[in-house]
Amino acid sequence: MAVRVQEADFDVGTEFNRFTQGRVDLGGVALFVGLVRGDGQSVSAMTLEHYPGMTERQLEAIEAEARKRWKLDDALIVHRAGRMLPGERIVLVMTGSAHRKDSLEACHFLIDWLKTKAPFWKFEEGPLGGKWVDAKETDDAAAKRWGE
Amino acid sequence: MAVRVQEADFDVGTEFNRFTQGRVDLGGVALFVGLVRGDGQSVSAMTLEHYPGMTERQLEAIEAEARKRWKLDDALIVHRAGRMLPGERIVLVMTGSAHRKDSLEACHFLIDWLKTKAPFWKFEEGPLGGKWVDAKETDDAAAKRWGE
Amino acid sequence: MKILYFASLKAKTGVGAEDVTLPASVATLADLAAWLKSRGDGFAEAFADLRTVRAAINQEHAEFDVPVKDGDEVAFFPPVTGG
Amino acid sequence: MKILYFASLKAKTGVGAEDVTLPASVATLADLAAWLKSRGDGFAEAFADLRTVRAAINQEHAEFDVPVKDGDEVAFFPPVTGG
Repeated sequence: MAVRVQEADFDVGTEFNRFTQGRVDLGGVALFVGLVRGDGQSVSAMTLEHYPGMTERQLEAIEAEARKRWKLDDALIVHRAGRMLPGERIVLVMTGSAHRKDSLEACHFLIDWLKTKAPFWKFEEGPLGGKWVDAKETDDAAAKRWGE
Repeated sequence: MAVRVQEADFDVGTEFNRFTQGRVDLGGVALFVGLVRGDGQSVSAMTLEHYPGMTERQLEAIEAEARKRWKLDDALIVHRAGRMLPGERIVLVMTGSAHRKDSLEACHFLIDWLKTKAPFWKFEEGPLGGKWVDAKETDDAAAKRWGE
Repeated sequence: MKILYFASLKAKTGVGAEDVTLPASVATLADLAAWLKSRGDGFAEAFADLRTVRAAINQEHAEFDVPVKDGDEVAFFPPVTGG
Repeated sequence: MKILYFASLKAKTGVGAEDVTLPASVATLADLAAWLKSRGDGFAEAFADLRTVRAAINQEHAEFDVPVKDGDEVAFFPPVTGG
């Protein structure tokens, strides 16, 4: 189990290989990689600010919650902060379990939480300048799926 | 959209990087990697036999079905055949979409289908020799989730 | 006609692929299975219970009442176990 | 007391982090916000509507009726937008 918040990019292959290295107990590994989406017009860059210390604690807490709800053999969250351009990786969730249902559902649960409740604030730059993004209602609906 | 059935191993990082290279339209990529599970005792190796030609056509058909049901910008299935040892990768499903829900659900749908309906036959080797595995009822239940 | 056998059916018949000339009596997949069954112990065992046998004609799943003809590629295999 | 401001609250106050000595009038987070509000236009704007402000004490979310004391690390920020 591990949680990392970092400015640096991460490499999906490296993380996957490290996660599975030498293990024969995992039947499946589910991954989700969030990327900066951009149509090349409205959003030219995105910056994520966070509260170092509090962020890691909350990410560790949600990972522990996922372990309580599903049978996971391992889990990893890597979340970037700082300025990112369209196409760049933002977040990686990886869950490993003996049976695919556990890893898939836990991965879905974690990324829904990360995208809606994780203590990050988004600043978007566009042709008219930059602005802090308001919290979204629709994403709260996704989190409600999990009984929150 | 692509489907590959191969004896050779695949590299998750290479596949992910190729999948996302130069794209800014993907908000999220969901992946699932199936692995040979083994406790080191009951199953020492697994062989997947398939029907070349028919397999690829069925995999292409299910990928097309996933594209009909969810908004996907891209999808990839890589499935190995042949003899594999515990810890080895068997299958990779990768789906990319603007919104995470589509890619996550489509990935779950595809791997449920692959694990239950894909035209592969499993031969397991253990301390008492080898045997062809019978089709499982429980996995059919997972596929029924998707209205089949 | 080309006939393919997979997995446990290949193990039982001892044959992976063969070319056969259909006798006039064979009109459907069920007829074909019945005729193959008469070809020896391995085949008799492989086709003993058709409920455990699946078939495809030209790489499409087919029920046993479907007609077959020379030139078809027919395959017999157990229910798939998935990947 | 250490006070941190994040995102739009940092932009409005012009301050990321500061150390303050609490006046005796400040017992709760709400008192603290009221006092900060009196420190200038940027602060007045930042704390104009507390329904849009979230707070944490020692890195745990806290409601505005929770007591604060010297030595706490208090943070103010807008509702999170997720990653």
